[in-house]
This record gives sequence, structure tokens and C-alpha cells, in this order.
Amino acid sequence: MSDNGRPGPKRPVTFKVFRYKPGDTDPPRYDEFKVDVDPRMTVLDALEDIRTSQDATLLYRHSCHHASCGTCAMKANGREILSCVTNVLELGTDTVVVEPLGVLPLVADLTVDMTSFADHFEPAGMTLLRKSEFNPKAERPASVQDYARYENCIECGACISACPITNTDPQFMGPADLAALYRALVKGDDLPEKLYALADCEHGAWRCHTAMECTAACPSDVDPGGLLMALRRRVTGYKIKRLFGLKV
Amino acid sequence: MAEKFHVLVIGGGSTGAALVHDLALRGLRVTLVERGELTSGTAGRHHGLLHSGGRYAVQDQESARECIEENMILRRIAPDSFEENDGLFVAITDEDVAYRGAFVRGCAECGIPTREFSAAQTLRMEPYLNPLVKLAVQVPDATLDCWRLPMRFFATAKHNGADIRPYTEVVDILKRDRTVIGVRVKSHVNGQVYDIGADLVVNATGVWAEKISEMAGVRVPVRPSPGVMVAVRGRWCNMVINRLAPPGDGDIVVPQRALSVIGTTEWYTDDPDRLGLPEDHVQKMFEKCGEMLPVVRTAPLRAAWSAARPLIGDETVAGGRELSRTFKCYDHKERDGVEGIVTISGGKGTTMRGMAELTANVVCQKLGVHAPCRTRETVLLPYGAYYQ
Amino acid sequence: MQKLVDQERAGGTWLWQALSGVGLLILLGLHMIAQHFIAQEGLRSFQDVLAYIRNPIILVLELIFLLVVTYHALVGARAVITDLGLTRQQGDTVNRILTAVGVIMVVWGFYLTWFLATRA
Amino acid sequence: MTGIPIQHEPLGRRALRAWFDPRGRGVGLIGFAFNRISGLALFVYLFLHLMVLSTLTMGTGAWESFLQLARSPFFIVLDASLMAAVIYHGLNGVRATLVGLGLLTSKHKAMFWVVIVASALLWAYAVYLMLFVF
Repeated sequence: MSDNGRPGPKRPVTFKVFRYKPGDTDPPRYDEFKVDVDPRMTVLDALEDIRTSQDATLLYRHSCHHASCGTCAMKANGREILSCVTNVLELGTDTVVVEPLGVLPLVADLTVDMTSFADHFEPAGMTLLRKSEFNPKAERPASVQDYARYENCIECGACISACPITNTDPQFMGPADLAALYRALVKGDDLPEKLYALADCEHGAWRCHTAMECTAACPSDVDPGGLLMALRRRVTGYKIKRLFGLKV
Repeated sequence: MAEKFHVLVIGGGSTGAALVHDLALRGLRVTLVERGELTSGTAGRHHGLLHSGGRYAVQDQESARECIEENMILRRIAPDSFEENDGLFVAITDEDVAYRGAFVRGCAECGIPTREFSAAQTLRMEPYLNPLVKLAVQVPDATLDCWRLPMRFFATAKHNGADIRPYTEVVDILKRDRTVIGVRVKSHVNGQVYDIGADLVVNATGVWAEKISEMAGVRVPVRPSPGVMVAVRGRWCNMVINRLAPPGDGDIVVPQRALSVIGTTEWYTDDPDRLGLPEDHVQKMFEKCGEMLPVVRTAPLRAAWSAARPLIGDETVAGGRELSRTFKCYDHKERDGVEGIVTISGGKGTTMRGMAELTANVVCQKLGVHAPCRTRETVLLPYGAYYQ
Repeated sequence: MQKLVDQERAGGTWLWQALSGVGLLILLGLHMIAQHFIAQEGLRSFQDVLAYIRNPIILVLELIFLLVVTYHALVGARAVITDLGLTRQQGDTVNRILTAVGVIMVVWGFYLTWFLATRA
Repeated sequence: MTGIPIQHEPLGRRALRAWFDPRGRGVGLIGFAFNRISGLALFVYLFLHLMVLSTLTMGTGAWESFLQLARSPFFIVLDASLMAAVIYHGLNGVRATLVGLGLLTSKHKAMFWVVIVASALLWAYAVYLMLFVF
């Protein structure tokens, strides 16, 4: 929404929504819903509208509605999106196909299970807070130790869904975890040897084939692909240094 | 009924999260049902402010005291969950400056530490502020993550044996005579409808409290009061920026990640499921918050949404901001003569733990359980532990 | 998905793959130049091939080329297969089969070169 | 639309979709897909090439008849496609190496188009040589 979304006329849009409930709506199917879309409406708003006025059983994840929690990632017209910040009319199609993320196990409808994602995050050393990059020159009141802010990654799973390798190899750590690992290395509050070993392992940084679809899919400007490559550069340097018996 | 618990909590928001955590720590067999994803109602959608209480220090000192107390407790039990950057109340107009005395006094009365800055000092700390800023007062506000903080409570509760069922909607309250004995739920995962028994049911559904209380044949005086919030790209302040004025529309900017969340407005609704997004409220956000941080008017919009506060008040009360932000726990045995159901409502994200403590005390007293509250000192697990 | 990442084995074949790839580009370039300048008319006849291989620089170059191209091709094939998500045992089997294929290819290539070089 | 949850797709089809289906994807996946396809083609070619060279052991006659065959239009087309695969795989390999070592990662899209244009030019020159010089 470039001009902060001034109101305009509504437009009817058909939503073709992936439906699946194990043992109930099984095999899956696509249900069609018509929604009168106003210019501010996001894909999540449209789903809320469908759930509250057309089908109360439609299941999808959502929480913060402003790209902070990362629960509402899904696919619209085949592309990973964060539904709370994806404007429907800006998708530019009269029919919008809404599907769950790939790779992550399906729970029902548009809901996927994030357990496997969280499992891989832990060893990567992901931390919630980081030192803010914002305005380091600004003065600080004495009581504030250092300005801090949350990591950009909101753990939505979009990159995992977009990556051609995670799609076929469930053991590959995946873009989000490896990007987190890089951030942990940079922050340096974990043992670098442990993190290097993790990055350098069979399922780590080298499995990536640089399709860079993770970065294209990331709704939070993390650039997981770029961080992964930066991680490789560091690991390469580490390996070379180790080869010559230098201190890391 | 195949399953029976000591306590069944309806509603997986921040209150429900803190309540199952509290009850699990007290050793009760507890389950929680939530119709959608956890924190998909009001809890997830708030502006992410860990209140210092400053906002209420003049008009609503009960809420203010609750806020500062819980603020300090949460920092202790959920380390690394906050952007501990504090907050500023900034005066732009002479009217704002005139409010300073009452504000600082109110904060002192409620135990909220303050520190005052001149215009020049303020601008050195927050260069994007309106250059007309006259002075500022610092308070211990912070930014929290509306999804990950409640998830820490859920994670800890789960590891202490609580049973948490998202995607499970209550379709009926089961009663024997005038006693609630359980609930009928529908799973939105597989469409199954089944019953869960409980010695006590807690209605922690916030703005949806009325829907549940109707099923149970009891009454709760909750008024859904939505507000509009807008997130713009860019982090335009290091600290939380509040307007040094009585509570009003568009009086806060909360920096969160690489966003600035500006808020908020207030109206009343009867339907918490269809809040809508009044365009004039959105524009008002840009206008009013722009008075403090002019840059937010031109910053690219990231999201605009509504969230409904579960305020306590009767239909007879007209105003919105006059209603207290405090919380209350209702035992419907006393109010409506219905045994086996308790309602907790009101309050805010910051006071989630306190609301849970109050409710758990009522629950334990009703069930005849003697177990002290331990949530004040129990450090929470990381949110990721919910998935392990 | 398994709970923790199996960290026992180091990765890093990607580095060697990139390195051998760059090597191949150089070797291929030399190969083309050699074809162009040493065998000026292209390899039009059996005798031309023999004459070409008689040059010791060409001989060594072709043998290195064979080694590197075999390595690069097999590691590439292995990447495609392992990207399908193999268990450890399956991975081991694939490694063994591909190693055997590589050995056979190299041996056969060396035999061929020896055969031609001795005919010349 | 498939009737099967994406997550339950059989592996073969899943791989084909994930690696080669460009719908909803950008040039990154296209670059990767071309690289994989050309790589597999070259892998097959390597075997064929070794087999062809094996005819050398059967003496002059066999080799001459192969050369005859190699001048047929079918083989010319095959050779030309092979040339395209080699050129693209090689140039994209350089791109992948640079991107993969974090050297020019943010420029990966622009580099893809450079690779495509350079490949086309080189290939055109190679085909010209094949057809008119040799």
C-alpha cells in the first residue's frame, strides 16, 4: 500500500482455499468463497471474513496481524506470503488460490505443524533479542544498558517452504536455522567450535544450492540466503585457518 | 465423559496462558481449549507494550499499580523477552507541559520511577521526535512480543503437565441442574465433537466472554472495546514514545523489531468477531502520532488492524476511556447461582500473570486446594519449548 | 524430521565441487585451444587422434581432465540423489556405487589412453 | 490442482516439482533448475562420450564410421545442445561459486542474466564454428 491505502471501491474476489481435515475432509479439496474485498483487506482479513460469515470450520494460524509473530505464513497463488501483510487487491488476480506452506507437516486446512521447525532452531542457537542497529549515535538515558531489539526473523517458515532442498531432504537444516546460526556466530555468545561444526556438517550450510528462493520468500527482510552465504564464507575461512593450525 | 480434569480453561489468550501455568504449578490437572491458534484473539494483536503504568497514573491508579508491579515481575520471570529500552512521555504543546505535574505526581504515588529531560536532551536521545518537543519524562516501559511471551507461559505449563488444545472450539457448556460439569467441544482439525469433564470451568475468553456465559446461563459485564493500530516500516524511535497527556487517541508509538507500531483509538462493539477497520481511525493514527513523530506520516505502511479490549463495565456507562483497565474474577455461584464456572476478564497483556494469580486463588479456594501461587518467582521456559 | 541434526560427518564437498568446476573450465579451455592449435583441422581421422595423443602435454592434460570430470560428475550426481533425502544407510550405498562407477570410468579411460598411446 | 496434500506427495513428483517447477518462483530457482538439468545431461553425455571413444579400440574402420555418423544433422543438433549445456553449466557454475561463497550474493539475479546473455553469445559463436569453420 504505497499511499498508505486510501479507501477505494470494493471488488469481488474468489478465494480458492485448500481444505483438509484428516479423516473428515480427506482427500483434500479446494473450496471457493466469494468475498467483497476493500482496498485495505489483506489475505488474512479475507480469511477472517470467510470464517466469521461463511465457514466457521476454516482453520488457519494467526496472531499479531502485523508481521511480528510469524504464525500466518501460507501460500497465495503458489507463492509464500505472510497473509497479514499481503494486500488482496495487490495480488492482482480475480481468483486467489490459498494453500498451506509446503514441507512442514499438515495439521488441517491451512495450518501446518511448526514442531520440526522449532526442533532445528534450538541447536542453531537462535536468540530472541539482539543489539539494535538503530541509531547508535543517539544518547541513552543512564538506566538503559544498551538499546536492544528483536531479531528480524519471525520464524514463519516461508523460507523452508520455498527452498528446493528442504522440499526433498528433511534432514537439511534449512535457511532459517542456518541464518540463525550465522547470527549466533556473529553475536559470539555461543562456543564457535560447536556452531562451526553444526554449520559444516553434512546437513548444514553446504547442502544449499544457492537457488536463493528463501530470500525471495522472506517476508521479514532477513535475507536468509545471504546470511547462509556469509556463513559459508566464515566456515571456509575457519577451515583454511584450521588447516594451517592457526587460531580461530 | 471419557476425560475429566480438575480445571478446564476456555480461551488461549494471555490470561489463559498465565492461568494454566499457575494452576499447573499448583499441581492441578488442567486443560485449556482455544478455538483457533493460541493468542489469536486480543492477546496477539496488542501493540506490544509492557506498560510501566504511566499511562494510567493519573486517572486509573489501580491499573497503574498493577502494571508497574507486573512489569517488574515479568522482567524477572521472562528474561530476554523484552526490548528493555524504557519509554518517554513527551510534551509537544503547552497543554502537555501543564499535565507534567499531575503525571509525575501520579507516577510517584503508584511507585513508577520517573526521570525528566529537557527538550535538548530529549532530541539527542530521539532525533526523529517533533523538534517542537518541550520536555520528556522517562518511565520503565518496554516492548514485548505478543506471541512469544504468552508462548513461554504455555511452554512452561505444558512441561508441568498442562494439556493444551488449540483448534478446539467450545460448542456447549454441560450442566447438571445448576452446576457446570464440563464442556462440549468441536475439533477444527478433524471435525470431531466430544465432551470434556471438569470440576471447574474458567471462562478466560476476554471479549468473547459473553458468548460462553450465554451457553452457561450466566451474565458477565464485559464490553468489547476495539482500537485501531497501524504498523509502519522503520524503527523511528529507540524508546517507546507516549504523549504526555490524558489517555487519548493516537498517543503512543511502540518500536518493535524494524517496525513502529502506532496506536490507538477506541469505540464499542457488540460483535468481537467483526471489528472492521474504520478508515477515519487509521487516518487519525497518522495524524495524531505524527504530532509526536512526524516521520510516521510518510513511512511506508506495513499493517493496519483492530483489536478489542475486554473492558469491564455495564451498558449504562457511556464513556470508553473512563472504564478502568483493571481486571475482575467473577464466581458465578455468587452472581448467578450457577456453580462450577468462574469468569476472568478485563485487564491487559501486562497484567496477565496477576490476573491468573487472582483467578487461580479463586479456583483453589473453590476446589478446596491449599497451594500457594508460585508464578512470581518461577522463571519461564523459552517459547520454543512449547514445541518440544 | 529428526530431532537433532546428525553432526557426525563434515560436509564441504560443495567446496571441492566448486573448485573442480573451476578447474574443469580451465581444462576445457585448454582442451579447446589444443584442439584448435595442435590438431588444426579437428580430429578428422583415426591417424589424427593418434597424432594428437602422442603429444605428452596433451596426454597428461587429457588424463587430468578425465580424473577431474569424473569426480565432478559423480559428486554432482550424488548431490542430486542425496537431495532426495536419504537415510544414512542409503547414503552409504549410493556413495559406494558411485565410487565403483568412478573407478571403472577412470580405469577404462586410462586403458583407452594407454591403448592409443602405444599404437601411435 | 492436486488431490493430495503437498506434504504427502510421492517423492519423485515432489522432487520434480520442487526442483524444476518455476511457478511462483524467481530466477534463483530457474538458474538452479537449468544447472541441474544441464548437469544431468552432461553426466549422461560423459558416459556416451566414453563409449564413443571406445570405438577407437576397434581400429580405424569403426572410428571412421562414427565420424561419418557425427556429421549427420541429428548429431549436429545433439552436439549443439551439448555445447549449450556445457557453456551454461560452466558459466552458471562460476556464478554459483561466487554466490555460494558469499562474494556477490546480493547480485545473484543480475548475474543470472549475465550468464544467460554470455552463454547465448558464446553458444552462437560455437555453433558458427561448428557449422562453417570445421
